[in-house]
Amino acid sequence: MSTPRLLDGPNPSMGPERFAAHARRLGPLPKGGHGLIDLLGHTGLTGRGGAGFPVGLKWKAVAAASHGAAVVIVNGAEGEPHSKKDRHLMTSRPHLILDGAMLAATSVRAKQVVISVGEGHHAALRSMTEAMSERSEHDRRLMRIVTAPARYVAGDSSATVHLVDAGIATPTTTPPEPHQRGVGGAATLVQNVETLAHIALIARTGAATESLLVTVAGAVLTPGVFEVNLGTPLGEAVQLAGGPSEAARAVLLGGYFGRWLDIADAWPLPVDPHGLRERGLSLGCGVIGILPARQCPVCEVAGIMRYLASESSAQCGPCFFGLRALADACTRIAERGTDPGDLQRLNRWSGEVQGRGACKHPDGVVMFLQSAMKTFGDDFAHHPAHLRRSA
Amino acid sequence: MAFRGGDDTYTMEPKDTIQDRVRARDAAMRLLNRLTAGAAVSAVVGVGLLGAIGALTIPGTPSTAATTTSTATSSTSSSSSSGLQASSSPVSSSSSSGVAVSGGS
Amino acid sequence: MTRQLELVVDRIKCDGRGLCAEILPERVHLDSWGYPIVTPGAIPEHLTSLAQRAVDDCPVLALALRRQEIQRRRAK
Amino acid sequence: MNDTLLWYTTRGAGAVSLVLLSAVVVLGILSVLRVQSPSWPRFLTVGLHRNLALMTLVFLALHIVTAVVDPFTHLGWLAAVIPFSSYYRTFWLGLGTIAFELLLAVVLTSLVRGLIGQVAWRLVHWLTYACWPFAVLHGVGTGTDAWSAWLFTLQAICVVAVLAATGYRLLAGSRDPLARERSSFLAAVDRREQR
Repeated sequence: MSTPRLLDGPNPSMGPERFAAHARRLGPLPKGGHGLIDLLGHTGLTGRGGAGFPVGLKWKAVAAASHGAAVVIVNGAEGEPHSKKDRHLMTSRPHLILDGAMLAATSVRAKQVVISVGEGHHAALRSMTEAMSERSEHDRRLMRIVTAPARYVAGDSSATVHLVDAGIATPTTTPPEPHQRGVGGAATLVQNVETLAHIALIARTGAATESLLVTVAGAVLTPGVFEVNLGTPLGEAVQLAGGPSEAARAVLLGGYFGRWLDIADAWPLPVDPHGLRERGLSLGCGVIGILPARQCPVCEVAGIMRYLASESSAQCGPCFFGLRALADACTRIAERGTDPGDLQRLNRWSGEVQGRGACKHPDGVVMFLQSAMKTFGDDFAHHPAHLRRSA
Repeated sequence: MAFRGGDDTYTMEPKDTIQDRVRARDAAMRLLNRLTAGAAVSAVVGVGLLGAIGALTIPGTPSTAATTTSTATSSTSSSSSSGLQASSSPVSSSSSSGVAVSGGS
Repeated sequence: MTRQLELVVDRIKCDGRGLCAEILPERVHLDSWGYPIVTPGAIPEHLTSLAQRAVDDCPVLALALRRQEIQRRRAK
Repeated sequence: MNDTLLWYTTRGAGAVSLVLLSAVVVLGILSVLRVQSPSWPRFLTVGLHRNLALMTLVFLALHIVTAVVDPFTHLGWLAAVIPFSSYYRTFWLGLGTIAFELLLAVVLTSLVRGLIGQVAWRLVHWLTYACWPFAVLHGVGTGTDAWSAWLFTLQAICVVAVLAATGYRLLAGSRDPLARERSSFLAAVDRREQR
């Protein structure tokens, strides 16, 4: 018998799987508890929201601090611009997510489950709301839904806690981490929706899942969300999206906090969080972005840098001013051509900004920029003066 | 807005060494102590001086402590306030003693 | 060992007044935008009173002296 | 002890307290405005602000103690604590009592700022703007007998200095370089109304 996959069952395009069909297909939900936490530790499952934190460790920490009053936040904010897999899962397999959420609630002894859906993800919100109404009285009493503003930092776990607590989706100073002191001061488990769906399957089979969701975006024939087997070469995953639509230059792996890779280096890489981590890479939130050869990488990077700088919540000075300065320097290189001074400034400011925010936003942006300057070193060193090609 | 990201910041390697900044800090700490001490002395002198000015500039008949205490024992609100008017004290003697006391305190 | 203190900045509270860099230049300098960069590591004995002064004088209470062991345990 | 000496000390200490308090207020505003120069680092403003504030309390104590023990005014200790409870110049003295208590609250909360937190401390610190006018009015109401020219000049200087500093602070707006961006981002992610 093969390992079940997240998108088994009816075609996802047919909309949300109803509770009756879901229960018939997968059978009853086993009980959560210490056994499940241990099992998750053994399977080595890591979070699929981007940070890739080991799930077993996180659950253990929340369970230890719970005192029967913990809170589970189901994170479906999906603020990453190119990622679509969370809303895809929410619109097609809502009960897999809710199963995972209930398992989390019993395992960490939570008295509240809050489902955070990105604002504007209307289909996902509708699907989750309907799915919630199909659950048992007991489940429904625990759960509620909030909408998260469509901002990049709103997906940060402390921002999610802040949203549930005060209605303001900005990151807060850590420590205390949410798993120590989160919503209303209670230990809080913030878990991505895909991670919870995996857990719903792992709890039933007692074994690790062997697939995951990726969003293939950029210069491919049919961009979209695909479920790929762990270890699939990245090139094959891109083929699921019809392959590159034109000559491809590079891959942005893991979204805007990810890394740029030359297409030749990227193609054989395994799509597998652990395998990538061994290579010093990260699958992040599972976005595989293809940059076409005709597009200037420097101009592309400058555009993304401007976006990321504007997504700073302006709470921490080094992040706000630093990212803006970095984005401006990138833009100057893109528009007026390379200036050795600007290159030096990019390096110096990157060092000044790193590690100096309350959340990881500045660190993620600096990592993105540094990988870009490494992968596109020649382009940055010899960029001609030209106006940004219209995106 | 004071957003510095332009060319001026490029050469902004710290011009002052740590030693320079430590020296500036120590000098400012000394200045702070001197200013505080100076303020304390001026304040003490000020109490005496202003007390003296008060004594010098209040005209009227000298009244002794005995009269004030006697009004106090039988005081009503009106008598005490009228007592104030009358109680303006001897000019020269109290002013000098006021200064002396403040200097000692 | 128990007196290993470390200076930490609450980045959200900090609004770049810069008093800490004036008071404790040995351990704090300002970045290009006026926000403090703290030298990592334990505060040496002879600087603890100045570090405490920097903490007390921060107008927005964004500085704190933390015991280092706590930090290390959390990092693990 | 010479009662008239007490009386003059009361007045002298009161006037000095007002001058000190005004200086403290001005220094506080200057520190918010981030005033500095190469030889005047910002911690100097803050340090002086704190030292003079503590000094103000000392001279205020002198002012109050000498006033209370002065048998002539017949104040009693209660009048120093409960506003408008004295027979002597009930109203003007009451203002002084209020100003003293507000100042005490401001200074004491400042001493334990780390314990009560920045938000609570700041709220109490705003009381300064109530404390100072009460102190001035108290000085005007109780102090303008015959030596008014001197006291008036002194008070005028204090009032002009504090009003100028306050006015400048109002006009200057926030000195937090992030204030505008922060509030606009907050407005974008604030969902409190919805729920």
